[in-house]
Order: sequence, then C-alpha cells, then structure tokens
Amino acid sequence: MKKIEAIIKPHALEKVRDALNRAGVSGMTIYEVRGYGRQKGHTELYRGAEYTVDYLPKVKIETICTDDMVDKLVEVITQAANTGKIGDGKIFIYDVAKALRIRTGELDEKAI
Amino acid sequence: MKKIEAIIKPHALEKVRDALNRAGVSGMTIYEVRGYGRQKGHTELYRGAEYTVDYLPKVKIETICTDDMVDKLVEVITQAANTGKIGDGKIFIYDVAKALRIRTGELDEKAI
Amino acid sequence: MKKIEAIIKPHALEKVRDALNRAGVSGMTIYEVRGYGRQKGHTELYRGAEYTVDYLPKVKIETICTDDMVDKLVEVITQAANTGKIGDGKIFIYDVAKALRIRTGELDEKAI
Amino acid sequence: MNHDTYPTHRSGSLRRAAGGLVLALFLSLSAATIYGQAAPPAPAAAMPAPATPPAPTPPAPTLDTGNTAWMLTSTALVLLMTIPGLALFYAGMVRKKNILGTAAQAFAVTCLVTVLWAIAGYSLAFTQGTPFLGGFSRFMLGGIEVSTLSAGNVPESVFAMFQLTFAIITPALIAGAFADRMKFSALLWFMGLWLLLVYVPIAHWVWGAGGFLGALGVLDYAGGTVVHINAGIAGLVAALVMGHRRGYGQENMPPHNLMLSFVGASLLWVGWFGFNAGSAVAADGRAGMAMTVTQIASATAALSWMACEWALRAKPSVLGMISGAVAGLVAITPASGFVGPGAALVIGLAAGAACFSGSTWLKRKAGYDDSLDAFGVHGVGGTVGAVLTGVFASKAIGGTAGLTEGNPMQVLTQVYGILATMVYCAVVSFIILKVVDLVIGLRISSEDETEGLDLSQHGEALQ
Amino acid sequence: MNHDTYPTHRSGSLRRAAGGLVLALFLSLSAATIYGQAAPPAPAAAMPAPATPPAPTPPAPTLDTGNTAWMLTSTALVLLMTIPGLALFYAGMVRKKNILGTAAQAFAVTCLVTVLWAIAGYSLAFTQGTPFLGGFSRFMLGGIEVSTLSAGNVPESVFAMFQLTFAIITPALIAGAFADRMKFSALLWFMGLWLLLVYVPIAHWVWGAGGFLGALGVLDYAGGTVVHINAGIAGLVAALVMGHRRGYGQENMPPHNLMLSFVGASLLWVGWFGFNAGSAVAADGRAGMAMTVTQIASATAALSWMACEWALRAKPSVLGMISGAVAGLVAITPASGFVGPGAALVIGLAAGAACFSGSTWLKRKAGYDDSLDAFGVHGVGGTVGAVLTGVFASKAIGGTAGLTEGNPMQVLTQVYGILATMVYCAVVSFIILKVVDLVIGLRISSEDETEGLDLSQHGEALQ
Amino acid sequence: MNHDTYPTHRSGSLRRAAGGLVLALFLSLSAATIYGQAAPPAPAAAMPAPATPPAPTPPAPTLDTGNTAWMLTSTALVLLMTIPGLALFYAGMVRKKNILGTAAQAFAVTCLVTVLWAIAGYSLAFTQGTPFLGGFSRFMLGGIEVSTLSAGNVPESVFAMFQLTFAIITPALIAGAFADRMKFSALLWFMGLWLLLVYVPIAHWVWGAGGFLGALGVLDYAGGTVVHINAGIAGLVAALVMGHRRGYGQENMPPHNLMLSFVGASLLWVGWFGFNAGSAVAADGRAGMAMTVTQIASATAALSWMACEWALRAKPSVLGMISGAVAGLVAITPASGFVGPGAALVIGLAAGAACFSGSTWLKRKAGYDDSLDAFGVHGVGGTVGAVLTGVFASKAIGGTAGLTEGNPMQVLTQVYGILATMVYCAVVSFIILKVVDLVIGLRISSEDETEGLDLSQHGEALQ
Ligand SMILES: Nc1ncnc2c1ncn2[C@@H]1O[C@H](COP(=O)(O)OP(=O)(O)O)[C@@H](O)[C@H]1O
Ligand SMILES: Nc1ncnc2c1ncn2[C@@H]1O[C@H](COP(=O)(O)OP(=O)(O)O)[C@@H](O)[C@H]1O
Ligand SMILES: Nc1ncnc2c1ncn2[C@@H]1O[C@H](COP(=O)(O)OP(=O)(O)O)[C@@H](O)[C@H]1O
Repeated sequence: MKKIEAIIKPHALEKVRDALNRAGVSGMTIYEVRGYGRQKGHTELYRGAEYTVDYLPKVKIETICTDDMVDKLVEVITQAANTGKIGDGKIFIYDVAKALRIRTGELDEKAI
Repeated sequence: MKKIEAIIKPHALEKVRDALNRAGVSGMTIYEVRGYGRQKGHTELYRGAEYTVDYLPKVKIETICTDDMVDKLVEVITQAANTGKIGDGKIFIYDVAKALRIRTGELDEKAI
Repeated sequence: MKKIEAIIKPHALEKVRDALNRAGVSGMTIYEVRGYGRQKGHTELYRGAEYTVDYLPKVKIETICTDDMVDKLVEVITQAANTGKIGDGKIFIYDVAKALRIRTGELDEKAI
Repeated sequence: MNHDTYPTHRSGSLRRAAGGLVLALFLSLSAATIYGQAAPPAPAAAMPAPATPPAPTPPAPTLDTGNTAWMLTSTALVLLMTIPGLALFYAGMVRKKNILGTAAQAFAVTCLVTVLWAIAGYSLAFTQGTPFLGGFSRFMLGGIEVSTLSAGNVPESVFAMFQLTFAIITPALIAGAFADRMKFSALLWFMGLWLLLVYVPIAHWVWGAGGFLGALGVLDYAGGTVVHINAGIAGLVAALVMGHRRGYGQENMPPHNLMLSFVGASLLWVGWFGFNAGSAVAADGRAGMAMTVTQIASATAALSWMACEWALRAKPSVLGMISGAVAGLVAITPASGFVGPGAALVIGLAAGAACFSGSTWLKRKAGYDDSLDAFGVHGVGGTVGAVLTGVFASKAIGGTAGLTEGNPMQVLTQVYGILATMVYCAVVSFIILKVVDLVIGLRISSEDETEGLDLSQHGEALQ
Repeated sequence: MNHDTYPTHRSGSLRRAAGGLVLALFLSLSAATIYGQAAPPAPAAAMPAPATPPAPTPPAPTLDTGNTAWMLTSTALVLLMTIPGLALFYAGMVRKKNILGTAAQAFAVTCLVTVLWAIAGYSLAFTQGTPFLGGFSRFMLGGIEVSTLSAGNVPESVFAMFQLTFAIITPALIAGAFADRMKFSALLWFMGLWLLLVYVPIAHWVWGAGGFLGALGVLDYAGGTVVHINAGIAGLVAALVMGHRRGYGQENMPPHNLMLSFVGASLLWVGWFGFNAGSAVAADGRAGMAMTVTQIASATAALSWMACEWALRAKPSVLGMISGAVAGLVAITPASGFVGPGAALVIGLAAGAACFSGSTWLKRKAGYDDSLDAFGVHGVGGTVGAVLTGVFASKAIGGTAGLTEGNPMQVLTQVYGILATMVYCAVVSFIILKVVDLVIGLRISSEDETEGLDLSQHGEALQ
Repeated sequence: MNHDTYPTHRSGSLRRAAGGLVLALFLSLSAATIYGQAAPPAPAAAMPAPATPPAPTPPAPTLDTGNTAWMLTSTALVLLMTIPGLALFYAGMVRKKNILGTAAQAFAVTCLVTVLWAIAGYSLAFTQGTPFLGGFSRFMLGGIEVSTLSAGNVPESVFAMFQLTFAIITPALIAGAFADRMKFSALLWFMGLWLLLVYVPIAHWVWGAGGFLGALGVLDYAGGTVVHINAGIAGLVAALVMGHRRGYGQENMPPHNLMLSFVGASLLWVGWFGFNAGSAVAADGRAGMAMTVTQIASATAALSWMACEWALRAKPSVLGMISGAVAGLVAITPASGFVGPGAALVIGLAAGAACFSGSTWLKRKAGYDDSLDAFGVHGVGGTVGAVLTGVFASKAIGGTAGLTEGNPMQVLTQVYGILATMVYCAVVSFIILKVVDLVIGLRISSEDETEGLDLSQHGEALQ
C-alpha cells in the first residue's frame, strides 16, 4: 500500500476529488495547510506597517491506496490540478506499513 | 519506530487519548481534518441554494512509538474509537526513519 | 528522498523557516496542530466550570529533501527551535517513495 | 411628570397577607395601585374609581412629544436587548455547532411573541379585567387610534410596543437554561403557550389595570418579578424537566466565542437604559434617577463578581465581568425608580456575589444543568433585587418608603409578590413543558444533539 | 402634530396619468402634495402658493424639543442600519475572502454620499425646483441656520441629516446584487453618479417640494419606491450587466458567517424604527402607529418565510428568518404611517412569501446572479408593499383612503409611482454602469476575484 | 435653547496661572466664554454672581421633556461608544490571543469609572470649587433629587450620567497605546488614579463651574482637549514608559479580525451623535448643527485617509477608512457646536491626512510603539480639531468668532488650552505610571505576553 499526498491550490480541490472519485477512490482525508514555495505570498497593509505574508493557503489531499493504483492516481491528480501556473503543487508518495478499519477490524487492502 | 495515524470522529478524541495515555503513550499530535469516505456529509440550505457538504469533520491523532508497542496501541485505539457506525475511521501505520527531541538532542527511542 | 517533520512552538516558526531558507530549502508545508506531551496545557475558567485544556497549539513544518540534506537540516532546525524549555518539540524523519511537481511533471529530486 | 398624577400607593394591606395567598388577594382587591410601569389606556379604558387622588377633573391630556420621543427610543433600546443583545450573549457561550440555533431561538421568539402580543397578549395583560387577567378590549390592538394616549401622555401604540419588547425578552431569557437541546418546533410551542399562560397573567398582576399584586403594593419598577424571576424560575423548571446536555460534566463545553457574549452583554447594558428609565413612561427626573441607579448597580455588580473570582480562582474572567454586569442590571430592575445611588451600590454588590454563587456553587450543588445560567443570574438576581427594593425604597424617589425608611412591611409585600410569581410560574411552566413533551417531544435526538442545533434544526453552519 | 397642518393630498389626478409619464407630469403640476416625509424648508424656502389649505397665517413656528429629540435619535438609528447593520448583513453572506471588501463598500458609500449630499444632493432633492428636480438654494447646506426649522418644527439641519441617512442606505443596498466582483474604484464612481442621477431625482419626485409623484398622490411613507424598489431595480440591472460571480452554480458559495448576518439583520430591524417612525418627522401618534405596524410586519414576514422553508425544504433556516424579517420591513416601509395593525399582518405575510419566491424560484428561473438578493428582497418586497399601501391605506391613520376603504384609484396611483420609478431607475442605472465600465471597467480581474476582494482591493485579510 | 439663557462666564482667575503664554492669556482675559457643555447644577450649586446677562429673574425653570429625552438617549449612545464600540475597535486590531483581554480593559474601565464618578468624580469635576478643581457638594451624587435640574432644564441626574460616559471613554481610549502588555491589576490602578488626578481636574478646567480654561474662553464643545488630547497624551506617555510589545518590528502583528474593528468604528460613529450633539444638553438647532458637522467631518476624514493610502500605498484599506472616520470624529469634537458645514469639510480633510501621518510616519520616525494609535489618532486629531476650532468658530452658531471671522486671538486661546492640557496630563500620567510600576509592576511577564492576555490575565480563550 502507498500513501499519496497531493498539496494543491484550494480551488482545485473539487476537481481533484471528483477525478479521484471517478478513478475509484472512495476514501480520502483533507488538510488545510499553508504552503511556502516558489509561488510568492502577498503584502498586507495595516496603518503604519506592511506585512509580507509568505504563506499561501493550500490544501493537502491524502489517500491510501494499493500499490497498483498509484500511477493511475498520480496521473489523475496531475491532470485535474494542473493549471500550468506556479504554485500548482506537488505530489509525494510514501509506503504504508499497515491499514485497519476501526469499525470492522478489516486489515490492509480491505481497509482502504 | 512506527508512526500510528488514526483518523477518528471528533467526539471520540478524549476517549482515545485517555486510552493511549493508559497504554503508556505520553506524546501525540492532533490534526483537525476533513474526511471523505463512505459516511456521507450533510446538506445546507441558503436561500435559493442547497449545498451538499461532502466532507465531515474528523480528527487525526498521530503518535510515534517503538515497534513493539504498535499492536497494543492499535488495539487500544480500535477499542476506544469503535462505535460500530460508519465513519468510525481508520488507522494507518508507517515506518519512521529517525526521531529527535529538539530540547535535548536525544535520538530515536529516547526521543519519543 | 526523506521527509522531515518538525513539531515546534508556534512562535519559533519564523526563525525555523528563515534558517531552513538559508540552508537552501525553498519549499515547505505548514500545519497548525495541537500537541499533547510533557508540556502541560492550561486551565480555563467559565462560570461554574474549570476546563483543563491538555492540548497546546503547535506548528508542524514539513519539508521533503534529498537524503544528503537530512543531517544538515535537522541540525539547522534544532538550533533555531531550541529554547531549552519543555515543549520545544520533536523532529521525525520518513522515507519518501516518490515526488512529482504537478505543474511540470518533473520527478523526485527535480520536484522538490 | 405625568405619572406623578397617578394614584400613589397605599400599601399597609400586607399585614393581612401573611396568612396565605387567598386571603390577601381578596383583601387587597380594593387597594390602590402603584404602577412601576404606569398602566396604559388613559382615555379609553376607564379605570374604576381610583381610591386616592382624584384631582378635580384634569384637562384633556395632550400628547407630550418629549415623553413620546423617549418611549419610542426606549422601545428600540429594549428590542436591541433581545436582538441582537441577548442572542449574542447566549450564542457566544455555547459550542460552535449550536451558535446559529441559539441565536435563532431569540429571533423566533421575537417574531412569535410580536404576533401573539398584537393579537391578544397586550389586551389580556394591560386592560381592565379581573385582578388576575385583563380583558379583550384591545384585541388585535383594536381601539388604539393614532390619537389614543396612555400614561405619560404618550400614544398608546407606543406604550403597547414598549411593553411588547418586555414580553419578548422574558421568554427569550428562559432559553438559556435549556441551551443546545430543545427542538425548534417544541420551542415555538412552549414559548407561545408560556407567553399567554404565564407572562401575560403575571404582567397583569403587577402592572395591569387592577392587577392584584400591584394593588397590594408590590413594587416592581421594570420587571424584577414579571421578567427576571419569572424567566429564571421557568428556566430552572425547564432545566429540571429536560435534563442535562449530553456529556455534561464529562466533556469540556467551553464557550466558543466570548467576544459574541461580550458584545451581547454590552448591548444588554446599553439597552437596559430603555428598560429601566423607559419604565418611567416619561423623560423626567425619575427616569433620570432610574438610569443613574441602573448604571451604578451594573458597574458595581460587575466589580463584585470580578472580586469573587479574583479571590476564589485567582483570575477575573471576562465572562465573569459581563455576567456580573448583567446580574446587577437584573437586580436593579425592580428597584430602579424607587431607590437612590447609595442603595444601587449595595444592590450591585449583593447581586454580583449572589449570582456568582448561584451560577457556580448552587448549580453544582443542586446538580441541574442550567446551561447558560438563566436561573443563576435572572432567578437569583431578580429575587435579590425584588427583596432589596423593599429594603431601600425611598419615598422621595418613588413615593413609597422601604425598610430603611421605617416601613418593614414593604419587604414582606415584596416577598409575597416574589412567592406568588414563583409558585404560579413553576407550576404552569411545568405543565406546559409536560404537555409539549407529550405531544411533540421537547428534546432533539441524541444524534442531532451531537451534530448540533445549527445543522440538525436549521440546515446551516458557520463555515 | 405638526405635519397634520401640512397640505393634505387631493389625488384624483390619476385618471389622466394613464397616457404616459409626460402628460401626467404637466397635468399634475398644480396638484397638491402629500408628503410621506413632509417636505422641509418651512420658513426659508418659501413654497409657491399651495393650492389647498392656507390657514389664516399660522403663528411663527417654534422648535419642538420632543420632535427634535426623536429626529436626532432616528438619524442615529438609520445610520446604524447601514453601518454596521447592512454591512454586517451582507458581509456575513459572502465568502471569507470577501468579507472586509463587502463591509468596505457600505462604509465607503456612507462617506461618499455624505459629502455629495451636503454639497448638492439635499438641495436638489428637497428644495423647490421643477417637479422633476429641486433647486440649488441649499447648495453646501447654505441657508440652514441654527434656527432654521423644517416640518415638525425640527431644525432643518436635523431633517437634512435624517434624509441623508436614507440617501446612504439606498445605494448601499444595491451592492448586494453584485457582491464579490466590482472594483472598488468603479464602485465609488457608480455610487456617486447613481446618487445624483437616480436617487436624488426620485426622492424629489416623491418627497421633494413640488415633486410630481407626490403631487399625484403616490403614497410612500418611508421609502418603498424611493429606497427599496429603486435599490432593487438598480441591483437587478447591475447583476445583469456584470454577469455571474466566477464559479456561480458550480462551486459551493455558502455564507461564511451567518452570525454577522444575524447581527446585521437585528440592527436593521431596530434601526428601522427610526426609518419608519422617524418619517413622521415628529414624536406623535402617527410615529407610534408606524412603529407598531413596522414591528408587526417584520415579525409576520419572518414567520411567513420560515413557514415557506419549513414546508418546502423541511428546515427553517436562520438565514430565512432574518431575510423574512427584512422583507417585512421593506414591504411595510411605504405603508407605515398609512395602515393599521391588521393590514400590517397581511403585508407581512405577503412579503415573506413573495420575497422567498423572489430569492429562490424567480432568481433560479431567470438565471441572473443577484448574489445577496438585493432585487429578490428589496425590489420584490418594495413592490408588494407599495401596492398594498394602496390597498390598505386608512384615512384615520394617514389621511388617505385605500382600496379597502373604497378608493381603488389609490392602487393605480401606486402602480403608476412604481412603474415610473422602475423605468427611470433601470434606464439611468444601465447607462451609468455602461459608462463606468467603458471608462474604468466595472469588474475585477478573474485572479482578483479568485483571491478575493479583501486582499485584491484592500490589501487586508481576516486572519 | 435653554442653555443660552445661562450666565455666561467672566473668570479672571487666570492671572495666577503659570508663566509663558501669558500674553495670550491676558489678552483673552476679558473675553466672555461660552461653554461647550453647559455647566450643570442650576438650582443647587449657586454660581457666584454672574456678571453678564442677568435677565430680570427668570421664572423657575421647568423640566423640558424633549431635551431630557435627547440627553437620556445621548447617554445611551455614548455608553455604546465604549461598550461595545471602542472595545471592538481595539479588540479587532490585536492578535487573537489578546482579544478578550483588550475587550476586558474597556469593560473594566467602564465599571470602575462609574463607581468612582458616582462617589467623587462628578462632584470634583462639575461643581463650584476653585478654578482648578470642583468641590464636594455632589459627593456620592448627594443633593441630586428627582426634581433637581441642570442646564437645558434636564434632570441633573441625567447630566451627571451623560458626563459619566465621557469620563468612561477617555481612560478607555488610552489603553490602545499599551495594548497587549499591561497587567490587568495595574490597569485598574492606573485608570482609577488617572481618572481622579487627570481627567477630573481637566474636565473641571474646561467645563466645570468656574474652571479656568473655560473662563479663559477656550472652546471645547464636546471634548477635543478634555477627552482626546488628554487620552492621546496619556497614551503616548504610557507607550514610552512601558516600551514596545515583545517582537515589535520583527514579528508580524496583523490585526486578527478587522470585522470587529469595523463594527466598533461604526458604533463609534453612530454613538458620536450623542457625544457631540448631546453636548448641546438640548434637542435644538445647535445640537442639529453639531450632528451635521460631525457627520460631514467623519465622512470627509475617512475619504481623506483613504486618498492618502491610495496615493502612497496603492490600496485603500478598510482599517484606513475606519481610522480616518474616527480621526474626523475626534477632530470635529471640539469644533462641533461652533462651526458650520464648510468648516467641517476642511477639518475632516485635515484630520484624515494628519492622523494618517501620525499613525504611520510619525510613529515610525519616533520609534515608540503606540500599538493601536491612541496618540496617532486621538492626540493628533484632537489637536488639529482644537486649533481649527479657533480658526473656524462662527458667531452665528456658537456665539464666538474665530480667526476666519476676524478673531485671531481665539486660535491662541485654543493653543493655550491645548498646551495646558498636554503639559499637565503628561506630567501627572508619567508620575502615576511610575508609581504603579513601582508598587505592583505595570507589565506582564514575557511568558504571559507570549501566551497572551486572554489566558494569562483572565484564564479564557476564543476557541
Ligand atoms: N520540498 C517541499 N516539501 C514540502 N512541501 C513542499 C515542498 N516544495 C513545495 N511544497 C509545497 O508545494 C506548494 C507549491 O510549491 P511552489 O514552489 O509554490 O510551486 P510549484 O509546485 O509550481 O513548484 C508549496 O506552497 C508547498 O506547500
Ligand atoms: N483510503 C483512504 N485514504 C485516506 N483516508 C481515508 C481513506 N479511507 C477513509 N479515510 C478517512 O477515514 C474516514 C472514515 O472513513 P469512512 O469510509 O467514512 O468510514 P469507515 O471508516 O467506517 O469505513 C474518512 O472520512 C476519511 O477521512
Ligand atoms: N510520540 C509522539 N508522537 C507524536 N507527536 C509527539 C510525540 N511526542 C511529542 N510529540 C509532539 O511534540 C510536542 C512537544 O513534546 P513535549 O513532550 O511537550 O516536549 P518536549 O519536546 O520538550 O519533550 C507535543 O506537544 C506533541 O505535539
């Protein structure tokens, strides 16, 4: 099993989720994070002060899947999230040692 | 060392934390996330519009532990979080390459 | 490639980010989390009730880097985040199986 | 000032009251009345030969634009107390999932009570009828013309609206006791019935033309018994009937957003000037004095609650300060218009400490879940205020002497009024709750309670 | 009450109006006027020989402190409606990234309109000029001395400020229709032009000295046509001209913080007492009656909208209740001062249901993105109210009989007023929008829209 | 209007006042004075033989219900300015961890000042005493009966409460300068001492019976010197004494929730009608004119600040607009009641630009951390306003001519008043701060500062 983490722009979330859905993924978890990268933040003004806000709101979408699904899902996410602009985000993949569904106690492939 | 990630219902947090505590875990980190899975979201109404909110508030509780603790902790979490209803959540386990306590510089087992 | 996760005190964020920047890291993702550990929370009072809040606001800063960078970055983070007080936080390191930049499709080392 | 020409009160009748409710009622039927809030229909609803001061037929009253301006303003101020004041005060104290639902309760009560009041409530509360309930002469506000005047030479339409705002806030206050757990539909039924079966009669007893408590000489300038004790007791009964919130005592249930409560309490304070000084039904010196003691008692009670917390739990909380201020406002409500600045200081001090105990020690001891302390603040504070009104009433200010001016009977009269209100309110509220529970069920399901009022009752959420 | 001594109205002239605007205008030049909001400059701006009621030269009017107190208060209340009332009402309904920008619109309009009003707006709207526009005698508020009185024997400075608050809220209302997508600079230009080219003339037609709609006998106590239909139509035109928000219909755009909207709606309600009862320009029985019907209609409409939602979508929402209350307030605005409590009930019921349909069914059907329902609530509600004013007007209250008192012509007069307002407003608003679009562009770039108004227009964000 | 019939003043006591500015003083010695806020106790505290306008003994004054209605309302409006107005304005600008603590400061000040004012403050500020401090004749508000009248024929109780609300907001304003870093206990001590040792004397100098600045002819209608310069200077001194917030200049400290500030500023604006127009102590033409110029100056200053930001930093911010509006309100405060609409435009323009510079350029230049710009807005704006009052005062409006009407001396008189206030305030504030620091310590520990006021001082948090 692998964990796919995609850090994307917030407004791409719906598209990516739909694409994953169509690709057969039925479970995922979403994090609201702040990203720091090539895409630059903005400046805020408050009376005497200018604040440079370096962080940008990003969404991390995470799904655990079987090894054979990985390539397809990476493909699917890339397509849905790509706008060609800086800040489109990244995908990282990790090994998963074990999975378990709390409700039923099912393990690994059956649990995801 | 392993990392145990449990995605559970928010109101189960206290129970799970207590259970982990009793099992000897003294460190954990909690994320507020949104989950997408079999358990369905709800509908919101605003004047002309109905919005289907597919995401459900979930809590991810994460603890790094030694390899020998894993089974026990999974057991303990499962018991505390299980209500038998859809959406009880999942547990995922990963390998951890290295750990370090910032304050003291202690490493690996000593750091967790 | 490795993923470095550092759970630190919120007000250390800027220092750690600057240090990582100087060490050549140009991408990272930040999570607002709650931590449970040796550092104890606080008590809140509301009319008839006292609530013990066991969780402390923490920031998790996460960066994926090449294997050869790991030691240096851990060193850099430790220095920036260390105040010598309980609750300074921890660093965890994981293997990364694969990385991809959505915008360009670049892979692994080129993607981070 | 117009209301000075009103029959002043001729108490004394209380000695005879001690023996029980019934005797007193009959005996006092013939007693003259003092109106905290002067009774309305001057020209139209003729009052039955007042015993005391029938001056040689006064000239036809003409509208006083100054008094009218103040009463229009006061009406706006008291409405402001409920929406958004009380709604915010309560909504800030619940958990995030219940915020909108809590605000919705105050809003829906505002709407429902407005309609019921226009149809029958005002008429039954304020017109001449029996000593226990008014009549139907103002059904659908009929008979109120543009030119109809009320006490203070203000249009009766204004008086009716001013009183409406009191009728709105009283049931809205109750909702604090059973926060987070009543069905929205049940709430509407309960509130509607409670208004007509509890609030309206008690308002008539104290302020209505010929009401028996007013006749007995019970002093209640702006609603210590009618509004606060009444709401507090109903809240206590509701908390007992409905039981705890799920997880009460086990889970943390900290207020989600005390800034909302802060704003709410501030608006309650500001609006309370309309509540108390408006109860003069005139822009005069008595209104000014009522405003003065209101301000002093509120401030003092806030400091008093703050001191309790500082002493007992090391830190003075914002929730404590604002709760204290509200406690002071509650306690001075019956007394304003009857007492002076010095008494206001004492009342404030007492109210802060008493309501602090009521919301902490007493609630814990007795074990009920009066979630937002409707009883702890309004029940306790109203009682403290109503009793101390009897202690500190000053002849020079309101026409009646209290204990400190040598009239100990006034304290007994006050206690009598308090008990009558408490008993009637408790019994009838209990019955209403049970009936509503039987017919449609009071409480939301436990799933709904876990999900929260916002989504389960209204299909909305704060994002 | 001072304004009773004003020329009362002598309609009848409507039969001749059918043929189109122009004819009617000339014909009505000589007709007497009824002022919903009595016209101002009593001493200074002499009115040209009023046709009807020249009582034997009345004594020099002296200032009435009671009326003045109420008008000062009303001015504060109506300002409260826009800032923070309307600003919150709207800001709570948009997405988080647009909250500050939405509030900024109401605030900037407040500032801009104040300056324009002081310079020319007041003079052009309220002084004697042609039937279509006033004159320049009050340019820069010149000629208003400390002692200058207006109708109701209140200082003219107070009357001018009271009217200013109406001139502020009207353009501010429009902004709801094009939420989240207009450039801030374009907004300032549009609002400034709209004030002078649309609001000011229409206010003159209806309320100004010699305005032709007022002369025709169109009843509009506090601004059903001038304020609400006007703002609603301008909003509709703007929504059509500007097109949808990006993602409208595809993305979820739930209101971010309905507690803000809740507070806003509550303050609108409270402030509306100043709006409607203040339009009496006196603290008298008619003001009291206006307040009474305002309260009743608002409550009834909230319940009516709630009932629609309960029936059609199983859950009554908070957004629905507060929208309903606002709908009721809108609809009663022209009618207050002319109708009684019973009519208010009917108007409230109708307004709640009609605006519910306008904001849901109609909007979906027609496919425009009237984002916060400026047209759905103010356009629809204002029209319902203006028509029903003709139906329920009561001679005993406002001096004019409506359909139910046997004067069906009044309904036609109302319809005529509505249509004149709609046509003029639509045409001129369209032109202004197109011109501003040409010169500086109306709409923010799509990147800016994605980023949100707060950061893109103001460089700020809620943390 | 009533207060015109009041004895105008002819002091003379100033010869004894300090050296410097002496010339101006002497020149102005013979000038008659007009009271911005007419002095109070008409019947009770007899004023020493007024030299000027002793009309043939006027008839016993009778209460004016209209004026009283307006003053009751104004009192509510000015209280609204502090709670929740100012509390929100400030709370929205701090970081999340300090929101409740910031609001708590305003609330606690409200309570504390109320009690101190009732006990001694009012008496020392407003009754006859020396030119520098009043007497004890109103100790514990003693001697104020229901029937005691004040200027404007309003009850003295109302006047005392109206003035209380000024005494509340002034210290509350100071707290903006040292946001996020004062101990709550130290704050209470500082504020209590400051009220009695700084505010009360200065209020007496300017407005009290026989106060020396009033006697000199210093014009301050509603508190440019007494309230705003006073608070601004005390804030500056406090910011200097206490030093920076931890991390100031290194860390980002953006306002956490500008919607709170937006609501606060809006309520400040609305409430300011009570502040300025209420200072007429009457509902009359001068009150109306005061309201008019208040509205105009506020709007203009907001636009002026907006224009500065647009020009210098490309985007007009919401924080800028609302800060500008407050700046305009501050600057018009002393001038309202003395100037007309045209002058208000100029004052607004000047105030917006000046306070923009004060809060940005000056603060950065000088290097102090006046966190929420108590000095930058209130100190600078108050000074601009007080000087321009001398420039634009119009005999027709307030009875005194200014520079533009050929009386350049008035500007010097104003400057004298400003300097006297500044010097006295700075010195005594400094001493109080040092004493409190010595005895209990002014500043919270650096751990507490990191944790935030909410948890460290009050044991609470926004969830
Ligand atoms: N090395 C990294 N480790 C963790 N997160 C990263 C890393 N690099 C980028 N990110 C995340 O991806 C987001 C997008 O990266 P950015 O450099 O802005 O643009 P792009 O994806 O187009 O190269 C960042 O905001 C950050 O959240
Ligand atoms: N494959 C997955 N990858 C990541 N998170 C998942 C996955 N499947 C489920 N989850 C998380 O677990 C939560 C519970 O899953 P759900 O399918 O609703 O119920 P159950 O756990 O009873 O099967 C989801 O809301 C989601 O956050
Ligand atoms: N075993 C663990 N697994 C996951 N997170 C941990 C673990 N131990 C500590 N943490 C995180 O690190 C934070 C700091 O740990 P704590 O025990 O308070 O202090 P210290 O780092 O000084 O030992 C915690 O608040 C928690 O978020």
